[in-house]
Amino acid sequence: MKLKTLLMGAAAATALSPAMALAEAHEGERGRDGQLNIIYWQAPSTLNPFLSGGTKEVESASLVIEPLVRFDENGEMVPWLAESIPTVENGGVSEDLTTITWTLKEGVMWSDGTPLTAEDAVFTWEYCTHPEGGCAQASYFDGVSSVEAMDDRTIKVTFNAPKPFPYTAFVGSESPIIQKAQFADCLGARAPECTDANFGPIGTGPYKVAEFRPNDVITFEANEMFREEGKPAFATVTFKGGGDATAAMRAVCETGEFDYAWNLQIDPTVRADMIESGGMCTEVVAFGTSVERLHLNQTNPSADLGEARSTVEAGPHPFLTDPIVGQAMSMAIDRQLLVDIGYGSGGTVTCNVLPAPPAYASTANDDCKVQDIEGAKALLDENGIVDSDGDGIREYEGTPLKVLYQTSTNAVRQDTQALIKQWWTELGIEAELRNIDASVFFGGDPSSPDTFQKFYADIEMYTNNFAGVDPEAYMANWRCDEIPGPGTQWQGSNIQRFCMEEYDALVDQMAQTAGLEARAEIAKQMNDMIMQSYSIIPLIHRGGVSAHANSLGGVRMNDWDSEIWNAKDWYRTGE
Amino acid sequence: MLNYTLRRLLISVPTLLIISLAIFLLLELAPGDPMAQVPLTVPPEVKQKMREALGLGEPVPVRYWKWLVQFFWIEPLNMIDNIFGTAFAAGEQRVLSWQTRSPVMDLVLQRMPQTLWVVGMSYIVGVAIALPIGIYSAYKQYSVFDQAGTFVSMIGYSVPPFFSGVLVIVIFSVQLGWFPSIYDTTHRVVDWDTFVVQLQQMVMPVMVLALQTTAQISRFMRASMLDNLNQDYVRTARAKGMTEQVVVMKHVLRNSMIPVVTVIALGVPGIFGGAIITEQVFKVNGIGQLLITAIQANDLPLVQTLTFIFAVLIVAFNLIADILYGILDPRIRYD
Amino acid sequence: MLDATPRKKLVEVRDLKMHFPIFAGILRRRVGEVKAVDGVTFDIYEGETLGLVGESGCGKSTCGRAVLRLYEVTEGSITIDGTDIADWSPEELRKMRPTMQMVFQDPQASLNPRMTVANIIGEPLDEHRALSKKERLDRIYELMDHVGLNRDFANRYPHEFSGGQRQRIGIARALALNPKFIVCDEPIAALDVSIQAQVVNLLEDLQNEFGLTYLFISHDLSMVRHIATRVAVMYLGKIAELAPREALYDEPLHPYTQALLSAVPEPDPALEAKTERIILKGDVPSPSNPPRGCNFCTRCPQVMDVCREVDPEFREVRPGRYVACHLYADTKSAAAPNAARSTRQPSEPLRE
Amino acid sequence: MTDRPHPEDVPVAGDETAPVIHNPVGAAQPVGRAIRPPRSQWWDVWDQFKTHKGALMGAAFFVFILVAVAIGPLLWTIDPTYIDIRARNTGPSLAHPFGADQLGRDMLARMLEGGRTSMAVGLTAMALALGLGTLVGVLAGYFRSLDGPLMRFTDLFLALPLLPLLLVMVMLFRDSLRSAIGPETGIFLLIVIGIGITSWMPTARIVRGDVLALKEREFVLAARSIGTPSRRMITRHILPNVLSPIMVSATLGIANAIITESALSFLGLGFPSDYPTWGSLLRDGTDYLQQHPERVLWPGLAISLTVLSVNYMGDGLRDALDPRIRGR
Amino acid sequence: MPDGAAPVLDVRDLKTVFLTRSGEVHAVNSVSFDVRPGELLGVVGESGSGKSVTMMSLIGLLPSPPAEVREGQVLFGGRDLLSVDADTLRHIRGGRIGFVFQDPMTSLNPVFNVGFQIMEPLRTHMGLGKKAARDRAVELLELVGIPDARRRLGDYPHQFSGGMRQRVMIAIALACDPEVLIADEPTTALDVTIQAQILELVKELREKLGMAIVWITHDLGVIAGIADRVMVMYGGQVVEQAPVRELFGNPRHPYTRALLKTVPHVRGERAKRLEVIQGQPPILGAPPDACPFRDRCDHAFDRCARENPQRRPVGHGHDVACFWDPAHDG
Repeated sequence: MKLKTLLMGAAAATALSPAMALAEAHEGERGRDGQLNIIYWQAPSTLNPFLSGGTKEVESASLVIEPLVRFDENGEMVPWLAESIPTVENGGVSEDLTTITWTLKEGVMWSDGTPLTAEDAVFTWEYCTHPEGGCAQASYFDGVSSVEAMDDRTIKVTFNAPKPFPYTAFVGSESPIIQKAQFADCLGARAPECTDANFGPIGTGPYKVAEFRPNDVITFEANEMFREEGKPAFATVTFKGGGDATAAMRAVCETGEFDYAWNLQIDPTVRADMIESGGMCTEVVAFGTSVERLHLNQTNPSADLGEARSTVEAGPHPFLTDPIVGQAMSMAIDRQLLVDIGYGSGGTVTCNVLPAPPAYASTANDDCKVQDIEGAKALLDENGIVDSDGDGIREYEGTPLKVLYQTSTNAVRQDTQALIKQWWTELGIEAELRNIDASVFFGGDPSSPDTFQKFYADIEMYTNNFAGVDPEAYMANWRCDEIPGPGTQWQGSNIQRFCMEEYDALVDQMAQTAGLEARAEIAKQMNDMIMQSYSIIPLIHRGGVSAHANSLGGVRMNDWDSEIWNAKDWYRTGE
Repeated sequence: MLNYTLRRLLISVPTLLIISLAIFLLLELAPGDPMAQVPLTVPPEVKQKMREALGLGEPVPVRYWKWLVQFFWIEPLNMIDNIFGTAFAAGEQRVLSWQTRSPVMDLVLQRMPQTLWVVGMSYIVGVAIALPIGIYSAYKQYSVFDQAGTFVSMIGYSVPPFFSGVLVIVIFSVQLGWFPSIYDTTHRVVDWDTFVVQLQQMVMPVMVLALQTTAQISRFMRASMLDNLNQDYVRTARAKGMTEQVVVMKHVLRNSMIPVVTVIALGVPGIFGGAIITEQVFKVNGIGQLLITAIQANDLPLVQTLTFIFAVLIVAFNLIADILYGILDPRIRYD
Repeated sequence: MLDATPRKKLVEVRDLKMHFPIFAGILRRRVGEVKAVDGVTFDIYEGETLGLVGESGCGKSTCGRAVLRLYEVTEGSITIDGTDIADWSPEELRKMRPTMQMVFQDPQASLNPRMTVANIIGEPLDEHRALSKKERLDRIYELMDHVGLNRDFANRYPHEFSGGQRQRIGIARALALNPKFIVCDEPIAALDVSIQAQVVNLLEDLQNEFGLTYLFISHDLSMVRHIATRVAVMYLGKIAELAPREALYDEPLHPYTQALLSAVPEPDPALEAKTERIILKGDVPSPSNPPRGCNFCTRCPQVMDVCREVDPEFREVRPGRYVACHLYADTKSAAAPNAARSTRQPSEPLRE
Repeated sequence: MTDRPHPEDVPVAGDETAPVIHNPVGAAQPVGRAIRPPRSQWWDVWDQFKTHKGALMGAAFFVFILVAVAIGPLLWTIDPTYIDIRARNTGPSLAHPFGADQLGRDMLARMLEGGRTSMAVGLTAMALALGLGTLVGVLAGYFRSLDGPLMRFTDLFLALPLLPLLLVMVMLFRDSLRSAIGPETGIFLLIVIGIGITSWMPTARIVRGDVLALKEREFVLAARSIGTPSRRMITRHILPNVLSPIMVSATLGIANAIITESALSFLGLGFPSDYPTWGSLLRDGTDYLQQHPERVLWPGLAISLTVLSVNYMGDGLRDALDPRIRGR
Repeated sequence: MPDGAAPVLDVRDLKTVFLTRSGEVHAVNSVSFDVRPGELLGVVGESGSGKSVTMMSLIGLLPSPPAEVREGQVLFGGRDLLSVDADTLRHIRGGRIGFVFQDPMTSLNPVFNVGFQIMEPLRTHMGLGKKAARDRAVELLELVGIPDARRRLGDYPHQFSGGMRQRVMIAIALACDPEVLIADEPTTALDVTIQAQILELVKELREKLGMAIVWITHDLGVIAGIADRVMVMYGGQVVEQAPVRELFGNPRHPYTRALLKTVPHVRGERAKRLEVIQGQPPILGAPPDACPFRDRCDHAFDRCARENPQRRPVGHGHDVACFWDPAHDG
């Protein structure tokens, strides 16, 4: 729909100042609306997003420190600390796509009263790319060979290769600019020791930190130095963490103690009920690129293979490499029901691993949106995958279709597992369910057999997404050389061990292509290629669900950036 | 008595060392990874570096020794520095939480007020309710009051707090709107109104927790009273013509309190660790909640330090209980 | 007075000591000991009853148990039936157990409340005799008959019985293995007056029937007078006086024995009115910290300076009469020339 | 003999059936009367237990629950994992007497299944804790040389913060055990062992105390004077006599284990959500407290009533086993 | 002692029952006796004979339930103690009737010092101030022969030996100058030498203070030494009552006679074989309608099983509850 505006429209966005976007915004004195209460049921452990990449840390920090550009609720770029968005057209991006030059807005002050300069951006780059620093957001500086301060307000980022999509460094809430003066002594290994700075970064944002209690509560107060007149509307913000999603929602929707609750991943019926019975809150949803999907192991995970299991050396999976099996499994799933039960308004059915931004979303696979168990049965029957020994389980060339289906421990995932298991049972495929604690599953410990990378199972389910709006790096995940294995300490993002030369070629092609439309075309092609291999079965396009009190105005739910990205514009309505 | 105390103190040193080693080794086996919370988009090399930055590269004995030095030497020095403004511990590496990268002791101190307010108060309330119930139940054994008391205390013991907690929230916060459902840890009591607010937000967690304390202590008090009510000295006191009040509230109570006081003392460490669930339910982000988040985040230094602090508290209160016993009971001679 | 044919000594106890250590201080060092039994020497002849009397805490029960090697003795020798068992290991002692048995003070406490009478009486048989079920039961019935228990009660539990009956069960158990020597540790102290006589008579009957030898421990001087052949008086871990019954009761030598006997009230107002009481002052000192010299010196009405310095030797001052008291030093022992001063053997017991 | 007017002493002997009154010793006995079969003391305990109404009701309920979870699934044959999606979130009905959960799984079937797990956890964890506690207690109490080390060991365990430790243990070993022994037995073993080895200490202390007291009892001395070796001394004289505190501990142990398991489930560290236990059913249900109160009602009632019944049983047992109270 | 003086304590037809699970136990059955000022009444009986229960019933010291005083009158100072209100009874107890119990170890409260325990009745009943009470306590301790009395007021019971503790108990009982002192087996738990000390003390105190004493014991020897008059109890009732010399010299009841024969002596003639009373004392499930001793009695005849003999005077202040007359068959 907004194919054109997606990136090209960046220029247009410059004209659209945030203040104008909220033309109806309540004007007035800074701090006039008193107190704002936000509840995140997972509490932030630090306010330095470079030290912990968790959503809760990044979003809480987004009230204080800011990037050059943010994405708005449509995934469009909005200049934030930058005056405008550099493009090839306006000369901000060099023709050879290797440099991008940013200009800071004029008169931006840190909350301590010192001016924001290009040096701060340069320092931020040094800070996050320091080899001993363990910066959680280092990927935003991938390919950046240098960041220079041309003058006080001009920042030049140079890439070591042409970068068709150069809006990574200093873009989005995960890559904000920190103050050099504050963090100068915190480079590298010393980064974690600067507790005061990490817990109370000085920022340019609408609020400054009054008190930070790790894993508990943060108190913010309005930043007197904030560049926009009359903002923020609230004098103080309490950012409470802890508890559970239901309780958080209850506090906003039923008792009215809080104004904003984040990530309400609870039973949709309960959610609907609370909204209705309390009548105090509004649910807000935003979709990004998160897709809950099944990965079908393309290698043989049999425990008999010992060390070699689930590696390329183990050879192909006995039956999951046949797209027919995958297709039948996919057809048997009622995605809409999964949405209804686990996600409600926070999810939609999808048949793509790359569901958004809309420009990149393929429509070639939409058949999967409707469950068709009979069709799936027929498909298997046609291909001779039948139950030959009468035990209710089909055999594939003599191998019974029994799968070990694992995921992380999470109530919704277990419900999904149970449902899918039942459908597959109907189909004649037996599934053994297994769930692993998230910290282990996603922990990446090379010695643990239960990480999602090791994939000692036939099928695993989790959500993945990509930050920002450009899918290049995301789609590159499924290159052959990204297959995890002992050689790479099980690092690698091609979890289902999909390998296709044509696909790798498309990845390379995309890295060379600058035209956004062409890029979108390639991305869709890659998406379809994976979909048709049925090595990934996408289930649900997941969105963020939050709720805000009806008395809170100005909320624009956003999944491309921090969801409280525009907290500066929030205000108390008359209600 | 002094000898005895010294001896117990001496014994507790190896006990604590063994406990700390046990906890350390146990955590060493942890399959989890502190990087679990880091998003999938972070490349593995970076994760590896982050891991090393946490000190995970060094061998186990070295880390254990480091932790011991940090806990037993540097942290106390820091405490002194904080109080007297000295700088003994300046520049020394303190025990750092992996998750927040801040000194673990700071976190603990930050969580202490909530825990003490809510959980400590619930203990006091619980004990204060339990003692009269226990005394009266024993005095009127098998009466209606006794039976009812038994029933209520059994209920208190039987209903898990995560059930009763949510129930009271739904009733008192959602339906009636009397009390807040989320505890505000930043609330400061400065005047009467803020005190009332503090009371309001404490009522529910305190009552839910106190119910359990009451259940246990009142049963104990009752049993202890019953034991003593049958003693010969009670008959003597009656034979002396003492009023029932003096007999029960002075002669019997004083004797019955001896075991009860020690049980109460032994229950104190539980305040810090045992309220994990209640803290979770009411969002009283205290020590218990700190521990559970640390466990979930694989924050081993924090988990280790917290469990060890619990162990120290338990050992300390065991000692206190023993000493109290000696003080309360003139018959006890420790030597 | 002396019998021509020396009777066989069944038990010889020499210089028996039972000290229980006291630990104290920060490091739980041994700081002293409770000298429960502190150098006790006596013999028991076959078929006789040696009464061992004394007040509570004087060590008489400990002494009785030590003789049966229920404790590890600190020092001294215990010869029973010709063998010294003082240093034997539990396994070796096990073989010896059938010879020596014990009857306990509290008939309630000495019976396992969870066992039936038959099993209690049968336990020694289970341990030491390989009997068939029938033989075992027959033996149990036989024993029950001996002690006057109704066979019907074989399957009942101890709590269903009265004190006197329980003591009979205990006696039956002690008899099960046909022992030669039985230590009776205050067997009547916990019984009612009217029952005491039943039990004492039973013990006497059994002695006559089976030729048993008793060490009869009691604080009841009148009952000891009734049952014992010879009597030893203990005070604070030591034997103060040992003498044939008649001699001891007629003419007690040791000041403690004198005081003790005079303190016993008589159920006869006329006699009572005539009795001259020796009232001892104060209490018995603690056995962990006995006084220097004679251990009775703190309460003795006839105390001399030497008593506070020197521990009197336990020696034969008249034929068959042994006293540990400075009052009977040299002069008096010289008055009994036929007593060999070198020997510490008590002489023949007196039989009626 | 002493004359204590203590009321407790009087009635014990007042038992009509006791031979004390009707069969004075020494009197000639009629020969050939049938010998009465042993009337074990446990009958007396039962007699006393019966008079405690709460205990009796508790025992009845406990047996009911045991029977229900044991044979219930045979009668109520709906598969607890079967998803009847049309019935999702329905209240009690004929098809689903306890209602159905958010996936339409039958709550009654899940309650029965969950009860099996919870009761199994309770019983086995209790048995483990009791076994360990009794072993340590008896050894420490009986063998003087072991007393010091074993009691230090017990103190050490007592000084460990239990719930935190249990959480850490579950977190640490859950997945390795699951993969080693299988998802269900693995976690079951872990939780049972976890609860077992963190709750044996009170039993050990009580048992040790009782054994020490028993050792001073004359019947132990009597057995020694017979030459009974230690092994039989323990099995014949010590163990049967420490049974009462052990049984009281047992009831409390069951209650404790059920509560602990549910707490672990609540914190998400117990059985995974695809494996129902009362604790996890309750945890899952709390979200639906307002919409579908029956979701919490059933598991909440089941846990509370079971623990309550077990507690009352313990209370009754304590009274029944106390010889001072028995007969009152 | 003057025979004619009005009794200070007069008990009539006292009946006490214990309610137990297995039915009623009739512990005290129609017991009547009196004590005159300055008199020492010895009460002898075996365990379960009801002697302690009788004394406890008098002043409401039995826990109820299970005990229940069914019938009778206890006349003391012109009032019936069984019908006065609780407060009055309480003031009489400890104030005018002192009690000494058997086990000095458990009868003193272990957590209060003896000073406190002695001063307590002084302050309650006599309204003494702290100072006065303390002085009086010192006086009392000196009276019962505890050396260094003032210092020892601060000591706890466990710091005293058994004999000393019993002296403290006596001091407590004597604190308010009672008219009657009831001593329940006060020397049973003590060693003979200590018992002798206590007996000596009681004799002294009696002379000095002149109160009436009821002395419960099972030891006939102790009674012979100190009592003026003796009452023998069996099966919850009084079977014989007489002045001490009369009773020992001329026992009328078969039970008393057997009891005297069954105990050995430490002086005088040594019996070859002890006399035995066969059987066990009874425990009564119902009010006795026959002689409770009949099963063990050598002289029992038909009437004993049909009728419970009532006490009848036989001269010399002697009465006995028995149908059998020793004069008839020697």
